[in-house]
Amino acid sequence: MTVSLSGKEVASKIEEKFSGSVVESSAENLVIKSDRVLDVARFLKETDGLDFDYLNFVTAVDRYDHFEVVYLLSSLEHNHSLMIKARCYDRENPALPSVVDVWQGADFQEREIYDLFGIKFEGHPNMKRIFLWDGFDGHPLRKDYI
Amino acid sequence: MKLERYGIGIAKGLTVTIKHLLRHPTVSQYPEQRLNISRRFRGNELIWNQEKCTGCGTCAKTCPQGAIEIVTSTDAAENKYVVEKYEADTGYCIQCGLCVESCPYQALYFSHNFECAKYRRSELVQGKEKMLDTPERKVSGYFYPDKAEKLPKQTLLIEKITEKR
Amino acid sequence: MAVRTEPFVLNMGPVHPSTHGVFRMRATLDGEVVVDIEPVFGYLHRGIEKLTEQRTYNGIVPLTDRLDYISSMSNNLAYCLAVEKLAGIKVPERAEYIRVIIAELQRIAALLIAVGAFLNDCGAYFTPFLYMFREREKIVDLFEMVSGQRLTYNYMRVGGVSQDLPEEFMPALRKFMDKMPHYMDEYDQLLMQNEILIARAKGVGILSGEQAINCSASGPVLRASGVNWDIRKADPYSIYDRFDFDIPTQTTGDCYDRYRQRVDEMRQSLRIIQQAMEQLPPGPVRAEVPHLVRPPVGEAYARLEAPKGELGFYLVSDNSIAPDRCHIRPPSLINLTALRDMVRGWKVADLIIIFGSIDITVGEIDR
Amino acid sequence: MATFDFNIYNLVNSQAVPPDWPGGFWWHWLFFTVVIIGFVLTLVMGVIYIERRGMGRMQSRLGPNRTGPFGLLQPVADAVKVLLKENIVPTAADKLVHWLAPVIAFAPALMLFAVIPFENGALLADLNIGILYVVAISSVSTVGIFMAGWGSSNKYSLLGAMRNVAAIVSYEIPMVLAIAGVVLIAGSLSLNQIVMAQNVPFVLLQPLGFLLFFAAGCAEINRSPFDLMEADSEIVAGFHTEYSGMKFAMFYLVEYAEAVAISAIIATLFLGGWKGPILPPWLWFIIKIILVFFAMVWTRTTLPRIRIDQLMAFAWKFLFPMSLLNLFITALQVLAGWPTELAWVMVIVNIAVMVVMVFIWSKFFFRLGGGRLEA
Repeated sequence: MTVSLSGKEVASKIEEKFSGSVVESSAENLVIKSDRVLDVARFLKETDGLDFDYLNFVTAVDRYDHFEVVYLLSSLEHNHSLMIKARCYDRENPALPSVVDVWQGADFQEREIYDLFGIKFEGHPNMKRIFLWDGFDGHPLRKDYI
Repeated sequence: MKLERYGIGIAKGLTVTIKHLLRHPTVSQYPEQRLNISRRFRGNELIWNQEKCTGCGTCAKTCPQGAIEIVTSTDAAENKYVVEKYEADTGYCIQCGLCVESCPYQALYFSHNFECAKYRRSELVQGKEKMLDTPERKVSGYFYPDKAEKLPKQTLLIEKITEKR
Repeated sequence: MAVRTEPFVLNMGPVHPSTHGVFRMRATLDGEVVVDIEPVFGYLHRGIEKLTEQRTYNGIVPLTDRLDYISSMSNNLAYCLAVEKLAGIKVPERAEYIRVIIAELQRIAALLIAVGAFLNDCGAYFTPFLYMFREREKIVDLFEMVSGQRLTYNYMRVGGVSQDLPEEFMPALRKFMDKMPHYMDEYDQLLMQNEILIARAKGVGILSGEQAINCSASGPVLRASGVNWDIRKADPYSIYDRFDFDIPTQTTGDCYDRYRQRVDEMRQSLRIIQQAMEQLPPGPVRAEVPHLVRPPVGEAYARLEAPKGELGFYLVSDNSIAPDRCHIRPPSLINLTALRDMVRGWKVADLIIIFGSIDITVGEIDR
Repeated sequence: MATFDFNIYNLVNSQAVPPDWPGGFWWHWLFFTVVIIGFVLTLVMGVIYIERRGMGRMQSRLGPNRTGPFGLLQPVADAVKVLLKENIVPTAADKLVHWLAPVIAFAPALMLFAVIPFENGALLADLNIGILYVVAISSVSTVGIFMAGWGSSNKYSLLGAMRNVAAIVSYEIPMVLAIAGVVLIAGSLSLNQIVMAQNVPFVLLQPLGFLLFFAAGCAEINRSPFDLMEADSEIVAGFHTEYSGMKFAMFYLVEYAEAVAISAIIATLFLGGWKGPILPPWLWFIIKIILVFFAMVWTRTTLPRIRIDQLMAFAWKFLFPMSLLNLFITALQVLAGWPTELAWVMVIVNIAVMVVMVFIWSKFFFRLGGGRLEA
C-alpha cells in the first residue's frame, strides 16, 4: 500500500534544514513558503530517508483569495507519497520557482498551469502557453474569468 | 541454435497472412446485412409517455448539455402541471442517458433506432408531438429490463465463427 | 569545399497520417536526421476542467468518456474512485467485480489499438491493425451489450455501476476468453520475431530507467524501461489485491520493448478477468447514493493504472453539488516530456516509430 | 551460334524449334505496339484489382465488391474518378517540371515491354541485347520521379524523391549482377534466347540470383518492405504528394506498370517465360506474371518497412557482395563444364550454396539494425 506521509513529521525535517520555510503543516497537507519551493524540492529528492524521485502531478487550485499550487510526490522504492502545497496571494502576476531542473516531468504541467491560471514559473526552459494560442488574453481556469 | 535471424520470422508472419486468405472475412455488408444492435442501445431520439409525466423537470435539470426544455403551466382543476412545451434538441444531446435514468416516474425512454440523420438543423429539435410513443417506434431497453426482453438479441462477432468459411 | 547544408523545419502538422489525432510536432531536420522537435498542443482543447465546475458529480461522467476516448471505461472508473474516496462511499461487492472485469477488458481493447497503431507506423500495411481491431470489436460488442454505447459508455456511476450485467453477458465473455489466447499467439507469430521489425525497432529511442522516473513517465513506457511500478500492485485500489497476476517489465526501454511490454500486459489482463469471472458474487450493483451527490468539504486524489499510465483525478469539493476543482492527471501528456530527448539524433522514420511507441491519445493531452 | 560455345545447358538446339510467331512482315511492329499497350493497361487493371482484393481478403475484410460483378470494375471506377478530379498545381511549383514529370516517369514503364517475349519469337523487337536494354530503360524513370519531387516544391515530396534516387542507384548493381548470372548460363542477352535455354527453369539453377533480383526489383519499384518512397506513415505520399487528377493517375499507373514489368522480367528470366505443359504459351506467361505479383502483394501485406539508411546498407553490404559471390560461383560452374545429364544435381548444389552463403554472410559480416545508424 502506498503510505501517504503525514505533513507533521516531514515538516519537522524540513524545519531543521530550512528554518521558517513551512507555513502550515497538519496531518494531510503541508504548505511551503512560495519562494523556498525549489530548495525544499531538491531537499526532498536528495535526502536518502525520503528521496521522492517521482513527481505524480503538479496542479493549481483557485481558492478565491489566493492560488494554491499542489505537488504530489512519491518515492518508488519506499512506496510512500507526500502532497506539498505553495500559496501565492497576489493575482496580477503570481510567480513561483519552477521545479523542472529537479523533476523534468513538471515541464508541460507547469506550462499548463501558466496557460490556464497565469502563474509564472521562473527558471522554466520555455514558459509560454501550452494549449491556447499566444494571442489569447486572460486565463480561463481562474474563478473570476467570465 | 536460434534460427530467428535468417528470415524465419518473416516466413512465419507470411504464413499467418496466407492463412487469413482462406478464412471467412469478419465484415458484413451494412445496407443488405443488418446486424442487431444491443437491446440497451441509447438511440438518438427520446420517447415520452405523456400520461405518466408529471412535468417535474428532473430530466431537464440532470441533462448535462441542457438539451431538454420543458415549460409547464398549472392546472388548478386537478392540481397538476400541464406540460405546455417539451422539446429535446437532439443536436445537443450526447446520448448519455442521465435523463432516462433520473426520471422518477419512468415516463422517458430511449428510441431503439440509430438511422435518424436529418438535413436541416431545425429538424433536429424534437417537438412534443414527435416524442409521443407511437407503435412503430421501438423502445430501447436502457434502464427498463422488461422492455429489453421484447427486442431481438444482439448479434455478436464472437458467435459469428471467423475460422471456417 | 564542405557542402553548406542548413537544417529545415518540417511541420508534422495536426493532419498527418501517423500523429494519432490532431497532434503537431515542429521537427527541425538536417536532411533525414532529426535535430530537435517541439510538440505543439491545444488543437483538441475543449476546456473539460472548466466544464466540470458547472456540472453535477454524475453529470461529469459523460465528460470523462471524452478524455482518453480509446479507454473511456478506465476514465469513468478513475473519476468514480475519486468521488467515492472524497465522499466516503462504500461500493457493493458485485459492482467491484464488474468494475474489475470491465476495466481489464478495456485495457486489452486499448492496448490492442496501441500495438496495432505502432505496427502500422512501422509500415506493416494495416494488417496487424485490422486483426487487432477485429478483437477490439468483440470487446466493444460486450460493452455495447452492457452499457448501450460503443465508444462513450457512461457506464459507471458514483457508488457503483449504472446497470447490472445482462444474463447473456457471461456466456459471451466465456467464449471470448477461450478464443483470445489463440489470437494473441497469432499476433506474436505475425510480427514478434520479424527481422525487419527487430531491425527497425530494437535499440531505437532508448529511455533509461532513471530518465523515465525523472520525466514521471508511467504505464507501459515506464515498465518497458525496467522500472517495476504498477499501481495495481503498488497501491491496490478497489479489489485488485484479491487477484494474483504479475507485472511484466522489460530491460532496455527501446521501441521493441514497449511493443513487447504491451503484449505481455494483455496476457496478464486475461488472467485477471479469468479469476474475476469465477468469483463474481450476486447482489446489488449500486450503493444508496442520492442522484445529486454532495460530498463534504475537502480534497481527494484517486488514481488507477489506465492502459496509457497512471490516470488520476484530484477533486476539491466545497460541499456543493458540483466540484470546486477537478484536475485530471494526463498520462499521455506527461509521457511525452521524454519524447524530445528520445528522438534527437534519430531519423524521420524513427521519430514516427518512437512517437507511436509512446502511444498517446490527443483527447487526454489537450483535455 | 556463338563461335565459342560455353552454353553447356543448351540441352536442345534452340534453333531447331520453329518460332510460333512467323515474324518479319512489315506491320509486325504496329500489331505489337497495340498488343503491348492493350496488354499492359488491361493487366495493370487486373493487377490493381488483385492487389486490392487480395490484400482485403488477407486482412479478413472483403475488398471492393460493389462496382460491377465481384468489384471487377473497381480499377475502371478509380481511373474515371481520378481523371475527373481537379488538377491542382501548387503555386510555388516549377510548372514545366511539375507537368513533365509523370510523362518521363511513365514512358520507360511501357518501353520495357518492347523486348519481353509473350510467345516464342513474339516480341516487338527481338534485340540480341534485350536485357541490356531493359536495365538501361528501367533507370530512366528515376529522373521522372526526381523531377516530381523537386517540381512540387514540397518538403515531403523532396524527401521522398531524394530517398528514391538514393535507393535506385544503389539497387541497380545487385540487380544487374543477378542478371549477369542468368546470362552466363543462358549464353545470350536476348530474352527470347534466354527463355529458349530454360529447359530447367533458372530459378532452380540460380536460386540466390532469383532472391537477389526479387529483392532489388522490389526496391527499384518501391514495393513491399522497401516502399520508402511513398511511405504513408512517414512522408505522407512521397514524391506524388502534390499531384492530383490526371497526373496522379499517371503516377498510379507508373507504380503498377513497373510492378508488372518487373514481374514480367522475373517470369522470363527465372520461371521460364512461356514454357509450360498444356496451356497455350501466352497464358502461361500471364499466369507466371500474376504469381510473381501476388508474391509482392503478399509481402506488402505482412512486412514492415525498412529505414532509409538500412535500405542503403542492405544494398551495399549484403546484396552487392552476395551477387558478386553468386556470379563467381556460377562462372566456376560454367567453366567446369558440368555434364549436362547431371543438371538436377546442379539444382541441389546451387540451393545448398545459397543457404550456406546467406547463413555465413548474415552471421558474421552484416547484421541489419541493432539500433545503430548505418554509416
